[in-house]
Amino acid sequence: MIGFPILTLITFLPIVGMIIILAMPKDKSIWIKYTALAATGFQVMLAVILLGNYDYSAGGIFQAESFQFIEKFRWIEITGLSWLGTLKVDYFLGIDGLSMPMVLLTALISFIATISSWNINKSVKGYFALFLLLDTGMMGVFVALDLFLFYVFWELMLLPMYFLIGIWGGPRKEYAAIKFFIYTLFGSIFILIVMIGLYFSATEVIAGGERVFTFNMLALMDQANYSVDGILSPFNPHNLRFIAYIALFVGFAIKIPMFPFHTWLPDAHVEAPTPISVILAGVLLKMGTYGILRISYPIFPDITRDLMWYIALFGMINIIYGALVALAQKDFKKLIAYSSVSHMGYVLLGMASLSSTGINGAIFQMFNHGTITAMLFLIVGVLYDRSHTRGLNDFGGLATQMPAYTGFVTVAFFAALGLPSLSGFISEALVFVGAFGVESIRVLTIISMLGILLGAAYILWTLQRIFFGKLNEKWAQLTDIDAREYIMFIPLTVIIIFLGIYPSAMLDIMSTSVNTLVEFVINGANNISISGL
Amino acid sequence: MSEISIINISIIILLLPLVSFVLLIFFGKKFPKLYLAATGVVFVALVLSIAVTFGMLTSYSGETLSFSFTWIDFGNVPSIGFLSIELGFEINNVTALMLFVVNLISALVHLYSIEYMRGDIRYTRYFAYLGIFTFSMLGIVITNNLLMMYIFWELVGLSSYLLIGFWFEKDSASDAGKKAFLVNRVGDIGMWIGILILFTHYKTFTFSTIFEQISLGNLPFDSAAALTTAGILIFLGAVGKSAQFPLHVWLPDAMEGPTPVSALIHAATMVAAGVYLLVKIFVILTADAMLVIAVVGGVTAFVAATIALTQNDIKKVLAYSTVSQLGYMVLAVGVGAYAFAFFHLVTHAFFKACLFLGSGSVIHAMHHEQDIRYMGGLRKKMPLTYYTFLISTLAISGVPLFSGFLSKDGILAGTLAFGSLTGHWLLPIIGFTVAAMTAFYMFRLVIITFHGEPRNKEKYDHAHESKWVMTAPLAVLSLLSIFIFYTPNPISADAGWFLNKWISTPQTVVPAEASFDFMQSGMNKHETGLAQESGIVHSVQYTEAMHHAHYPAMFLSLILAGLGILIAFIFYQWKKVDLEKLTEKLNSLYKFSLNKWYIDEFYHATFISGTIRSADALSWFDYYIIDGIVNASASITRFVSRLSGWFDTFIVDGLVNFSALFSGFIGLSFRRLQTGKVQTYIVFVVFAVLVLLLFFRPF
Amino acid sequence: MSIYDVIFYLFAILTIGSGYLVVTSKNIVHSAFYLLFTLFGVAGLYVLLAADFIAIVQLMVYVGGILILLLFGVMLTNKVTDVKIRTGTIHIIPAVIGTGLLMGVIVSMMLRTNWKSEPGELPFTTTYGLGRILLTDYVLVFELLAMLLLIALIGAASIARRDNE
Amino acid sequence: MIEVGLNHYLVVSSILFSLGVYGVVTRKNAVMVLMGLELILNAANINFIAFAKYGNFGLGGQAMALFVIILAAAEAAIALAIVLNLYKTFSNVNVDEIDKLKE
Repeated sequence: MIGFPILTLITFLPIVGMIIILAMPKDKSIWIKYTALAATGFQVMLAVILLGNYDYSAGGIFQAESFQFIEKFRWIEITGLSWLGTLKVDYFLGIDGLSMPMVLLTALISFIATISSWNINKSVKGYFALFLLLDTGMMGVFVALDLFLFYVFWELMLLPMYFLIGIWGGPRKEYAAIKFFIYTLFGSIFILIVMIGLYFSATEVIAGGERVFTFNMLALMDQANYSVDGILSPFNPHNLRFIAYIALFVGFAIKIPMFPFHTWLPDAHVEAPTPISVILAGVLLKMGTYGILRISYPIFPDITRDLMWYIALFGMINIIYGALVALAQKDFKKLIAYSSVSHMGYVLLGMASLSSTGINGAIFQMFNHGTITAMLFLIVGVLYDRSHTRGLNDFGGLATQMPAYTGFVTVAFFAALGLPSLSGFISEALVFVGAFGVESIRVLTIISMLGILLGAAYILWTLQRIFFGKLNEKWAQLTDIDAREYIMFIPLTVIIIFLGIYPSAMLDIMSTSVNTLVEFVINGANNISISGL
Repeated sequence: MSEISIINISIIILLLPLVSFVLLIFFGKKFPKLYLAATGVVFVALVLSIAVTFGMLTSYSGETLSFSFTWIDFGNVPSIGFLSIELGFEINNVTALMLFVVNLISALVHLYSIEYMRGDIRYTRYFAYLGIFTFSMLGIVITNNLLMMYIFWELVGLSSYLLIGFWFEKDSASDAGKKAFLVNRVGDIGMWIGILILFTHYKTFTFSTIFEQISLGNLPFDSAAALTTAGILIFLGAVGKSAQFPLHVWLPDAMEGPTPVSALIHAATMVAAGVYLLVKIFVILTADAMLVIAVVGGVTAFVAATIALTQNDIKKVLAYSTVSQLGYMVLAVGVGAYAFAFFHLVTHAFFKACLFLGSGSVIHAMHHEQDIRYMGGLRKKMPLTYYTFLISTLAISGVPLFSGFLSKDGILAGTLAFGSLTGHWLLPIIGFTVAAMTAFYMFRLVIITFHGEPRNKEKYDHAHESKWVMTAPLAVLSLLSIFIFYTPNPISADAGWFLNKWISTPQTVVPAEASFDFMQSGMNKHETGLAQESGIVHSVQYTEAMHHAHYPAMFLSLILAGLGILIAFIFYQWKKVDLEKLTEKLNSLYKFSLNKWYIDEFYHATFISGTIRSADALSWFDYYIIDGIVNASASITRFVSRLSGWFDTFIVDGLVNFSALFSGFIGLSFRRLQTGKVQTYIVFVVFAVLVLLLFFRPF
Repeated sequence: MSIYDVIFYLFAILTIGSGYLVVTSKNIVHSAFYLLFTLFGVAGLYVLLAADFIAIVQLMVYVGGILILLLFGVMLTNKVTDVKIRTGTIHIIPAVIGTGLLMGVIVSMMLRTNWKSEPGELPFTTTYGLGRILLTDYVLVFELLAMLLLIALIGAASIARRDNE
Repeated sequence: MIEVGLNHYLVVSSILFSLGVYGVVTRKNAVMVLMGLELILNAANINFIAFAKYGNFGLGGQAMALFVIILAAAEAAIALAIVLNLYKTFSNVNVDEIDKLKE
């Protein structure tokens, strides 16, 4: 193990960067950029160190002892609150196979997005300060193991996002920012309600032997900790677990975004500046599915099993619906936004399978979607920077004008449509393998496979409309990508290809945890149904 | 050669074209001469594959050498146990032969392309794509599992997309590439579902394990219907790749690609993949699945042949003839003539590659003129091209002494045997009809292109024989269309080494109740395994039926082919019949054929516009309904908040303001007291003191 | 009714009657003169209360000092040529009610209170006694008042002279 | 008729006080206001002296009366100075018109 609190460091390093940036004079924009780059770069280094010290055989999920890099301190403790007893919140960080890929993804995408932010010129200081704050929020969500802490980070990332879209965005930025903010906040409220409900339903033994209410996720997963009269306790015959699950799910589904809660996404993406789109698609969307896997699944195993079919249904709708709507788009960025909807549908479908292959596929898809869609948004950004338009029909024949760019686009596009040997295929394939193996959702899975075809249709059509055909004379001056853009594209391309050929590099990280999770959920669901409730 | 070295060399063969691809993609711009290296690399691969094939056929004939490794390890999966995904390679006779065919044609196409593509702006890029195409196809050939099959399957789709759309400046080319990829994907989805059915049950993708399980009676989901479904669904992949009806529409459009690419796609790589897949999974095909396959193959052969009759583009004719021939191969698999399906695949690969390259030579000479109505008389200008083209045409038409006769004859005999065994007589009838049509339209092509008088004098005058790099491949390929390479007996291949020694039909593993009776050898399962290893032909009953059918089939096909050739000569060489009148008489049929049965139009009107329309509708739905609801709820919230704002302003705040106003009023009235006059204050003081006194009553 | 009582009533009537005229007379000069009588009456009451020294001081300071000062004030603030040295009144009604009530309340209060009354022996002449306590018990107050007088003197002079600036 | 005692003096002083207040309140002229004040002070003095006589407090009450007189003298001096100043500023000494305090 590592001798220093690496998770705290990796989470709060951006905040340190932010403070340094805030202390800098406004006009030294280049130094501000380098500071941000250093902060995110160190974050990547720390993530690599994490990976180097990661124990592939540790399961995590519900066993505190098999979480890694644990940091646990009492954060808030107020005793003697009459009937409340002791209010305590832990600063509890740790990672397992569910969060490790997300931590890697967050570090990577933040770094790439920083590079992509290089041509931000409007109040640079504010931008990078908010950007780094956002980074901390995202990282925190993935490493927090205390529900309260999780929620704090979850909300923490909202605010900078709001400003980043609302200030540095496109023409309708205010609308998009407010829509994003209110929509997500709307979801957060559900999460908060369930969180409080859980808090009052379960207790945990603390050092003095006293049982106190707890926000500790791991304690909440253990059914033995629930009191009989807790409203969300499985032992309470009048429990509200079903409603709570739905509420929690809606809270997370908005972030995914799941049909029909997805409409904030196209607006936010279209208006957000390129790096923010990258962050949004690359990391933020994953929080929803991560939250479901981390919180909904192990805490409510019974309801999860009961609602499997519906989750798969929504996954299917996301896939097909997102792809069809993407097919009709005329704006490049909107198309990719809807393709995100479609791709996140695979995650839902994989999760719904409640099988190791499916959930492995889902998490892998989360990672791959992060890298691929990030790259797609970078691609749009590169084109938009040069041409100041995103209309798909405004282009044509760029392949001859920008060959290197076209090469990267081709890789990203084919990864997005799930071409084998690129990472997107493996995850989609695993999702299908997992989901097909479950009899109840097999039909839904088969319908979902149409998504492969539709995905290919809109992507190839886009490729054709922008890059093929005669070169539009208007764009004869467009230059091919420069060194900075190469730096953004190359790591992502390498990762996409590498994981397509050697997926075990990522799957090995998560498979133990996924197996643990699946076993835990299935056993938990069985236990609850055995106890007759 | 040892087993290990055969496997290792095969893997090297697989990787060599990939190396060429990577080199050309990354360094092609800097070193424009690198295409020579690519060609060299492919020739090395060819030499190696000859070595492998030779080693295999001499030392390990009938055996299957395999090598596998764990690709993904899921660990101890709940309710399943330890689960991992294994990938690997396997080499047997079929694989080895296929390796050779693919490499040979790829190498020849490379060589040919050096001249054909000279001067293209993306010259090195073209060779890179050829590399990845070869790589993908070789991957399909040497894999030992369905997942890798699917992976390379899709990669072939990618390569075909890149090569068909190579001249992407032309909209028709990029459209064709897109169409090829999408139509293939339709088939791929079916194939993927089929693979998933098998994987879900057997938890493995490896062919041999799955076959073994089935032969032990362990059927997917314990039902023969599921096995049939799986077989048909996997076949759907072949329908896409091998351009079977109704997914054949991409192939004629794929002629937009450079002609050598057409040769590669239509002869050795892409379309062969489908048939190769069927050959691979032949043993698990149930009776129902086989019937479906046979019918699809027959329909394809017929439809394509009718279309080919009237096409005027030299490449389109060849394209439809390819589709038609692929229909034959699929039909052969469907009727159980496994060996002849593969045999035809190989012979077809050579003569069709030769035809395409020959047509490329013509097109090159005619400065990219493809319409045969402007050609004619090229025989004198391009003798070598003409003779090689003629040899291949004779082969495809089923004229004795040439390879096509041997393989096609076998297939027709197979259909006859199938008809006699099962009563499905329509299949042989279709087979023979198509044979006649093939002979007719191929000779029509030859006569119009090479014989007679030049119709376009100017182009004719500029035409010239191609350089040796282009004609050498033609020579090699036409040479391989001669019977002697396959069998010493020019009228029957049965005794030849190809069928007798190299290719043996494996015993089906499908349980008896789900399979055709004639597919069962009568031996029990265990013995079947042994029989397979010793290379015994799968079914005595079927072999006998084939034997009986052989001579009738041969004579019938000879007569029909001769008839077809004769009619072609009557129509086009001697011009004994007024074609225009005939066309007018059969106008609707002619139009139907010329317009390819209106299948494209049908797809456009239904699936494509349906999808686009539903996409538009859903987009509208998304924007106005879903987002509308969101915005409406926002508006409602705003309305409510405005209402409450109104309430707040006028009622709540009104109260506050009222109290303020009231106190203001009071204040105003009291303000009058604030006169600033000391005496007034004193009056108040007096009253105040009075009040205080009266209140406290200190007295 | 003893002679003492008669004298008391005489002085009381003098004091109150002229006091009433002071506050009601429209002519300031008349008021000043009525004030003279009031002060005189009060001095008489002092005598009756065995405060001979105070009575003398009353006459000297008030009549000789303050009253003259007030008359100077009247003269200086009303132009001599302007015969109208009458003064207006305000708040007649509230003042009548207020002061009437106040008077009633205070009088009734005075009368109802049970004063601890035990007349003690006072020296025949108080001058000696006053002098003693002024320089013993009340010396601080005495000194302070001296200071105050001085300050008032200077202050009054300074305020009155401000016009020069 | 009862013998003249403390109460009689107190009643006289009360009436005098009330008259003083009345004067202070009603008269416009500042000098007249001062006269009212003098009446009030005298009323107070009567009380002091009366209690000195009837309360057996020695000469303290008389001393206090003496101080009041001194204060009255000082006050009169200052007040007249102010009145003079007022007159110079406003050209009259009518208290009701001098309402700068209002602002």
